[in-house]
Amino acid sequence: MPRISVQEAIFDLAAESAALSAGRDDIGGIASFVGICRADDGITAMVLEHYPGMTEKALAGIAAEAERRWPLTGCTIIHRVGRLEPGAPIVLVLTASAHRSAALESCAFLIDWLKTGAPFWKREEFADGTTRWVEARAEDEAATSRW
Amino acid sequence: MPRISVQEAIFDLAAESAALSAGRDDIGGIASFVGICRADDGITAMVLEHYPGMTEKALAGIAAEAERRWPLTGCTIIHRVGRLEPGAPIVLVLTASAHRSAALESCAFLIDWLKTGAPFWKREEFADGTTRWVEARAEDEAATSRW
Amino acid sequence: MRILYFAWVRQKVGIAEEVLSPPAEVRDVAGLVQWLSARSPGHAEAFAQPRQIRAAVNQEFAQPDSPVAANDEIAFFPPVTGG
Amino acid sequence: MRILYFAWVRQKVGIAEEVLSPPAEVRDVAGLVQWLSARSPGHAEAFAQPRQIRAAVNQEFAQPDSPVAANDEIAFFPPVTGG
Repeated sequence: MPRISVQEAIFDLAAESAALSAGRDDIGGIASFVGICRADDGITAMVLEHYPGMTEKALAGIAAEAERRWPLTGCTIIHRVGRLEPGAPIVLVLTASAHRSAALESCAFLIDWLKTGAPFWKREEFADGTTRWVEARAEDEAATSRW
Repeated sequence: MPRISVQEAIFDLAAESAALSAGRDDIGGIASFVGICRADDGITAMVLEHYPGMTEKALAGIAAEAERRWPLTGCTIIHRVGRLEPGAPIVLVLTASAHRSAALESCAFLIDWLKTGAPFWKREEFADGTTRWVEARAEDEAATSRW
Repeated sequence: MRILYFAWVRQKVGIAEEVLSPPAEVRDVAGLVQWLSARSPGHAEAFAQPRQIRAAVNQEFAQPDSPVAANDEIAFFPPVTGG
Repeated sequence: MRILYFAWVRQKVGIAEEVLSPPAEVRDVAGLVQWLSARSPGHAEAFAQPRQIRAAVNQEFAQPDSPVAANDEIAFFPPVTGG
């Protein structure tokens, strides 16, 4: 059963990773990806908005698809919302499997799909007080379509 | 400059990940893979031997190759040696980059190459006192050759 | 019918949510967009370029020809940018 | 010439390391394997199936035709199984 969370609070990579392997001796590898807020173009903060209710359903659906495609022993997706400053972690994906390739591939799959398949929107804030909605990128669509 | 370590001690995923991003605002993602000792076929422990001197050189060479192929802001490889019981973490690979695909791909590259390109040998111990050297797997060679 | 707006769609419409009863001829997402566009200058501006708008019906991504019904929850928003 | 053995190659040879001076006609890894095989039954058993043995010369992976010289560090071991 995947663990899905949409939250303002920061997440704890080590605790989340430990939770996937606790008490088990059949896991060969755990892959993770942490997405972090960059300070591109003088961004002072990123405000993340989402569609409560649909977001959790979309993330659970993406996780279920990963579990259909790879033999996972566990899967965690945590996505933060609210105001995040450069350097702050935004998203955590963790996958555990008996086999490293399943863990690595499903982790990449989840982050690629999440970018185009879950209702989050980012607004960038700049030092001069202006803000700008981030536009969807064609390369994210391309990354999703390779799966 | 990649961080390379061959050690008996356990490693700290959170601390190693934090070290890659500390004080920076240009990192978009950190990918990690932790390889873990499985209890396959009644293994009670795994003893890891290596070639001191050559191992560090080989790992540094693999990390340098990853840095040539992807725009990484940081890279860490920690491989444990000695006696490890099922559930124990064996190896940690961490990669950081402005872009998620670079972090994810280089992390998979490093763990695939490490399996066939660094002088480590595993001996499995069983409950009845017998031991067995792990044989190299053709699928690891195949995983390396895709890069 | 409950209508939700997110991100710059919400900003242009000027509200986050409204409960409406479109006429019977509004049968799909495209029809709803057309009907909503006539409600206010803000709605008109939000839906001025329909290709930049995505929709969900009952919290599932939808297409212009996806049917909409009286008790549905319909959301309009820009292409998603999470992760 | 310093010769190192690892994993089951070390176990079969019976020692981890030895310093030797092979004759001048030993010019490459394959020649060294042949010469070492005659040193003891343990050496002979370790090198009985050369295809299962890998070598390094001065801590770089080597091939059967890689040259070896007096001051080199040569290691023999099974295919690696780390990670």
